[in-house]
Amino acid sequence: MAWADLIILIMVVLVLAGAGAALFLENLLGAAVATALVSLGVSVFFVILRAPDVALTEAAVGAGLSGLLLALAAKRLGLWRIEVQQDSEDAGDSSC
Amino acid sequence: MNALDLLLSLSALMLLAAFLFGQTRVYPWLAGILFTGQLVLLAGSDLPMAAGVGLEIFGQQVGWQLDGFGRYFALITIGAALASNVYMGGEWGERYQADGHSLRWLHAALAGNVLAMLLLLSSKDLIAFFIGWELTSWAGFLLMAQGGERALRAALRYVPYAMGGAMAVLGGLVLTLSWTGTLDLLELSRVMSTLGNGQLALLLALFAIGFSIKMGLLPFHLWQAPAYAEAAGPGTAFLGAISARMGLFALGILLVKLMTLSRVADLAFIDGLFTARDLLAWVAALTIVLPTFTALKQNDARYLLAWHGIGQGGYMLLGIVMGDATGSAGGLLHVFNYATYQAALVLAVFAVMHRTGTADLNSLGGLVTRMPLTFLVMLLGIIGLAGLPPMNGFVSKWLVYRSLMVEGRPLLFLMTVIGTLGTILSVYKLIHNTFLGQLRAEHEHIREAPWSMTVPMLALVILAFVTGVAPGLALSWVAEAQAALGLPVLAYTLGGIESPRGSLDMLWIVGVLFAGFGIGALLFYGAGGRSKRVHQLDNYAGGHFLSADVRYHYSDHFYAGLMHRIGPLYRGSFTWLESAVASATDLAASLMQAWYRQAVPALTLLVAAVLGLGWMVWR
Amino acid sequence: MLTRYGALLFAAGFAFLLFVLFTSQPLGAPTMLAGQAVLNEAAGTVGAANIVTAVVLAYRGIDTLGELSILFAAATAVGLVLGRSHGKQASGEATEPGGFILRAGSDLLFPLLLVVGFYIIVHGHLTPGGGFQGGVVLAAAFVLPVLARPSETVSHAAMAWVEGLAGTAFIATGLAALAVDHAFLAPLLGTGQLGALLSGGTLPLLYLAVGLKVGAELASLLLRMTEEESGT
Amino acid sequence: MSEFALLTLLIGALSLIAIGIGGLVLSRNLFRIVLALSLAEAGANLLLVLVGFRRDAIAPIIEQGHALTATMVDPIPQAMVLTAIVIGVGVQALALSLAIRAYVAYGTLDMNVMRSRMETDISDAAGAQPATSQHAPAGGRPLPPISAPRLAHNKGAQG
Amino acid sequence: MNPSFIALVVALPLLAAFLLPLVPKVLRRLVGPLVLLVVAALGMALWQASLSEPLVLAVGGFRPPLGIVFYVDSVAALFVLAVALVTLLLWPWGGDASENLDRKQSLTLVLAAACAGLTVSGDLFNVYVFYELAAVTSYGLAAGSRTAAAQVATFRYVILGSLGSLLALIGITLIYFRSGTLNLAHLADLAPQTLHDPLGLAAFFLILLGLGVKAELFLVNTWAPEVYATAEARVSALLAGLVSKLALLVVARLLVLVFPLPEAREALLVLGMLGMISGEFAAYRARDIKRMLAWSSIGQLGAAFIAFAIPGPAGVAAGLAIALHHLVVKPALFLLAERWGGSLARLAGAARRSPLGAALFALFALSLIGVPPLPGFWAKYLLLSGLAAQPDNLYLLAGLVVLVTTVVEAVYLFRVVGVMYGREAKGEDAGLTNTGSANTQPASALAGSGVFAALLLAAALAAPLLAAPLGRMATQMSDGAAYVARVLPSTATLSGAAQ
Repeated sequence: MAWADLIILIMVVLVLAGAGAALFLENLLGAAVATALVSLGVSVFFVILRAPDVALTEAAVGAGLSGLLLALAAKRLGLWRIEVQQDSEDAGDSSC
Repeated sequence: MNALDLLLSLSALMLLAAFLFGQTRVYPWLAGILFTGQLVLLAGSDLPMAAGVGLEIFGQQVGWQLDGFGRYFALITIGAALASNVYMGGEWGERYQADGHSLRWLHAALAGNVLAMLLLLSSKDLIAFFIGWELTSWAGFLLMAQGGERALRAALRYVPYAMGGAMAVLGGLVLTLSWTGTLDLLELSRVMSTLGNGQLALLLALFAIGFSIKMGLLPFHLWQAPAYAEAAGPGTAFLGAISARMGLFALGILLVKLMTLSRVADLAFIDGLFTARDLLAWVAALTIVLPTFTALKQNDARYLLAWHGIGQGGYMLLGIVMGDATGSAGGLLHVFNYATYQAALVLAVFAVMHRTGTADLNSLGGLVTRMPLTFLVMLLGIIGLAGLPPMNGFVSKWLVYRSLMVEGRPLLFLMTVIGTLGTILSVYKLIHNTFLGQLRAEHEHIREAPWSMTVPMLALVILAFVTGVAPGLALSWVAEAQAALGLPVLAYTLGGIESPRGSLDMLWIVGVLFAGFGIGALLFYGAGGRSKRVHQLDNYAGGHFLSADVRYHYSDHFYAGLMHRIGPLYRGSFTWLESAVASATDLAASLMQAWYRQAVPALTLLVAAVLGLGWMVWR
Repeated sequence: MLTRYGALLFAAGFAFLLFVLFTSQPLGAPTMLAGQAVLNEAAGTVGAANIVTAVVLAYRGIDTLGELSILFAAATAVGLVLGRSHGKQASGEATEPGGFILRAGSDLLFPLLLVVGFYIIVHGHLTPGGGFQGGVVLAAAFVLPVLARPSETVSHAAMAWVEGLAGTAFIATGLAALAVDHAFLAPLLGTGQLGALLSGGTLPLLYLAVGLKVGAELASLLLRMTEEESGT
Repeated sequence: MSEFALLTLLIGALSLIAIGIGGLVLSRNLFRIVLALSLAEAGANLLLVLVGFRRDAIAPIIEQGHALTATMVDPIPQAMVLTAIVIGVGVQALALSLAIRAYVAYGTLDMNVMRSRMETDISDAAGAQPATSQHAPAGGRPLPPISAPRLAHNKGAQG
Repeated sequence: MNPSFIALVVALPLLAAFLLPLVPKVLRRLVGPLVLLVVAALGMALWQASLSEPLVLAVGGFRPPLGIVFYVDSVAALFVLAVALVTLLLWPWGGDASENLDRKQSLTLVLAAACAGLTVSGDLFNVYVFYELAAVTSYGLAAGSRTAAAQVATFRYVILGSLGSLLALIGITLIYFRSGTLNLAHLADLAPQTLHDPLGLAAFFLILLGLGVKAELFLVNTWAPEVYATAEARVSALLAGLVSKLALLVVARLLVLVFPLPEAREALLVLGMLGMISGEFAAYRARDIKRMLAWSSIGQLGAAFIAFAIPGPAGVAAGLAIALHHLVVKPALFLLAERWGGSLARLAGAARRSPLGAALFALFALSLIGVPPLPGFWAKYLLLSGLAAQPDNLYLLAGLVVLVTTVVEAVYLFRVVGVMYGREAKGEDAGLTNTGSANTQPASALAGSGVFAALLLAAALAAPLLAAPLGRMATQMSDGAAYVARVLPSTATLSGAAQ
């Protein structure tokens, strides 16, 4: 197995782990960050696949912009405060 | 422009006129003239009457042509409409409008019905036929739905039946097109009987279900009585007289002209023990018996007559299914005869309703002294309905009986006799509870019905009497219809039929009847008999002497003894069936709603994708 | 619970089925019927060194127009959803400004981002990057100051003008081709020297329009998100 | 690039799709649903680029000095992915804004609770209570924060 | 006619939408309708021109398999016309704050462009883009009523729709993976060798599910009742009337051109049947009129799917007839329901307060269930005769389903008619029924549905005249070989493109 293959394998595992984290992290803001990281990882794959344009776009749009959007939305949703977020998870209590 | 074009245009014109000024006093006169004109035109034209216009649509020719069979029904249709129109145009209509109903819509519905039926009767191909069929259904719905909340509800109950029937017919139509490649009736009459037994049986089932729903054959009869009974007065008369007969017309075309009865008799069940023709005959016979005995139970005069309407349809179909000259003539003649006295009876009941405000047989009685003409109409009408001489109902029923005997169907004959028995019992209930017995206090000041009511009623019973005495008048139309349909033609005379196996001459019979009355009267008066006039309120009943201030009329629990015997036989199975279907639909609907309210639609999408992909990959 | 495992099972099954389908023919050796033809011709007919750009703006230009419209529609829809029903601007936002680093950083970054953004856009036909990527950078350039100092607002009207005019410019370029009797969105102005900044005909213009449009739409999207709504 | 690496990437892309769709189906939190959707989209994009990949080829950019005839990967899927990414972010923004509004109105991010509240609102609009019908829809009225008993009541009504 | 003008039907509404906020306030309300009128005129002209021969526009002037192709046959032209007219009739004229009205008008214009694009596009991925465009605009419009319920419903719609698009994209990926091209004509040409296998069918199924979300295909249509019940009536009308038809049209094109396979037809047939059953039965128990109409539209679209599953021109003709009929009737019904939104009980006596509205409702109901001379009957006739002509028993079963569900449809529609013409509620309910003007129709909605009714009646009268063009359109659309020949005059040049 070549080194390149091993690196790709590890990256794939990492990206999938990130995707899992995005779904299972209690902290939704953290989940949003994980999603952005997954995008970043995917953009690395794009570079590997000889698609620099796509990689750039994925990094800028998928990781950067969409991460920003998610973060802003999370702020509006009151998810920056973890204790509130936990409340809303199980009782839907709002303190907005 | 030839005669059929003119006829249809007149009809359409009338519909337009009814919409525009149906509420005015002029309209009934205009409509009366136009209806009469149509009658004359129809009776005087040469057959077949072909329409000048025809369409081609989606590769199918759509055209109209009226032959003898259609003309026979068309005559009855327009006659019934004329009578209803006169009735509607008088005092009845004024009252109807004063009650807040729209006379304009009623007139429009009547005109629409006539137009739709003419289109149906003159259809030359199955598409034109289906157009006419649906228009008739919905025009009928319009007529049924008017006259208040109960009428509307009864009409809504008709919708699933009508639609079910229509869809069965449509299904049959497209299968016919697919199997024979044509929809032209003439063409089909050559081709259809050559289809295989399986295909023919399916077509027969689809068409026959569709047609028998309209006709109210068992087990599709439940809608008819309430829908017809609750409609506005003249509407009830018109609907009862002719509307349901469109089903008979269609069945006639299907069974005799297209499929031919002999082919229908080929379709056998259970190792040839029982053919489709037998099945139809038995359905017809059961339709005679069961609804007639349901009519016996009714306490509303309108419902009683409406249930009879269903039962009488059985005689007509039975006659046609017999297929011989006598039987089919009897069945067809019964259409006309029944229309005359049924319309008269319904109009009479509504005349009573007009004056008393009720058709409840338990709260009427003794009206003979107040409404003698109406009484006369009803008396003659029920004689006709019961099938007794000298009215015309006797002739048609006699023809059917005779055919059943000659063709060797004693069991069916027995059924018809039982049906007639039930008819006699129930019509006696009708006239007794309405007109006989003692007048109720609240009806003390009732007057005779206005002329706009009595004239059409009397005209109808006179017609019924005249064609009873001289059935040949009507039989000429019947013979023409038979010829057009391809049935053996009855050899008729003015007084009845002539045949080596037993003739019928109503002129003689009526003569003997009246001579009998005369001789009886002579004997009575010659022997010094004297009649004594008894006041209506002179109570003497079953040995009880009641004082004159107690009004006494036996109407509750009529036929209590009989009902005690046959009461348990009324099981309401059909009602049960109907509500079972409704519940099943409801259940299915709830299930489907639950499906649409599911929590995670994405899951469904995922499951669908996986299953679909799996299917595509590993099929 | 059953649903949970069932759903996981189905998701895995979906992936497995797709795996079966995608391994039915070798990866890494695409059929490329249209793709190879584009590779062969793009340099000659479009004149863009970046063939992806040639595809995005020339061969599949109408896709890009649709994509811009999607962004436009999304921004409009977000405005419709989040916007105030009476059209009045919220006054005196109570949010405190961001920290010093953010403020100082945004001041520094603004011109830098602006330059980088435009650079990416105008070199889109030569190197990786282009209108979308540059547009995102531009959007970031305009949004960061607002994040740093919530009291600052970017004029919605100005944004609307940029949006509208950039979109119009794209369509107008397409219509210009129509006017000179070419097909809609056909490249004009010749191909130029392959690899030069001023090459590829109208492509840089189109990308500029795309960049501005994307930047404006995304900025307005982001700004909508930052605007707190008072008294809902 | 080796066969193994390509297969790894394929499995990665498909797993990303599966994880995304699975998360989308199983999550009840609106925000998490949006995240899951963007994961699945990233997987689909990767898949599309993977399909256009050609072994031993260069990126589809003609660099000065290189021969024009060099083997390049397929540019069309890349163009498609560019489009798809931007579409994805537009949809994401829209979904987020809807989630924000729904959260403001109903005070929860739980899809099941929201759904039952929505059903109630629809039936209200359908005439159960005239006061909350067309003229004063639920979105316009200030809703009290949902307390636990109210929630239980809602659940009961739903079940 | 110069085929270049085809591009205008997409470009003009988009241009207008982009520029709308920049137009001076005085003229702003006129821009949209004017542009739509122009598009309608273009559609008319295109229809005239394309009846004899379809028009092809290679966008950007690149030869077909490389660039994107716009293909206008008479069906596409007719749908362009329909898009413009229906959008015009359902145009948001007012009733909102100025800013939001601008947005709604912009979105409506973009929706019109997207729909026009869907009809004319001859490229698989381009179809996807226009489909997404239509999706995003319809999300925006659906959320436009700004109630919380609408926002939740729309969110669910967005999620389902995006997941559907994702599946469609995967399907397109599969197709590209196998065939290396996106042009529909090219795909049609290559399909017998490359795509008529499990992989192709799987791709078709994924695309079917994806596009089916908008076309209210069974399994992915659960959004419809929620969204239609909460969105503004004219938006529901647009979605149910217009957008669903265009998604359907795209599916039909794919089916005819690329996947004329019995398996694909079967899938369509089965899903169509289930859609009809589920939709009509669910509507049977609906208690409010908007959701009833939503479910009924699901049922109707199921019928259209069944129709397109019939092979040959007969199926296309039936499908077009059903789709066009529904395109006229359903928006009109939603318009009528605009003020009748609410429980059916509240409609009691509506016929007295709004006689014209009630009469129109009855007319549309009659046409919907296919009462003869009305056009609905001819659509149903074409559908059923097409089904009956097929030897496969599954088609006969579908015919049976159509017949049975029509009965159900008649029952619930006429239940409503009965309520409207029935007595007004008395006693306690009286207060409920007489709240304000809840039962009177606004003039614009009435006028809109009046126009639709006029169209319907005109079609009823002119049915014999319409039959011939419909047949020609169906023949044109169902002729895949002609499509290929028209778009790719010489396939020889392509072999050079292949490696």
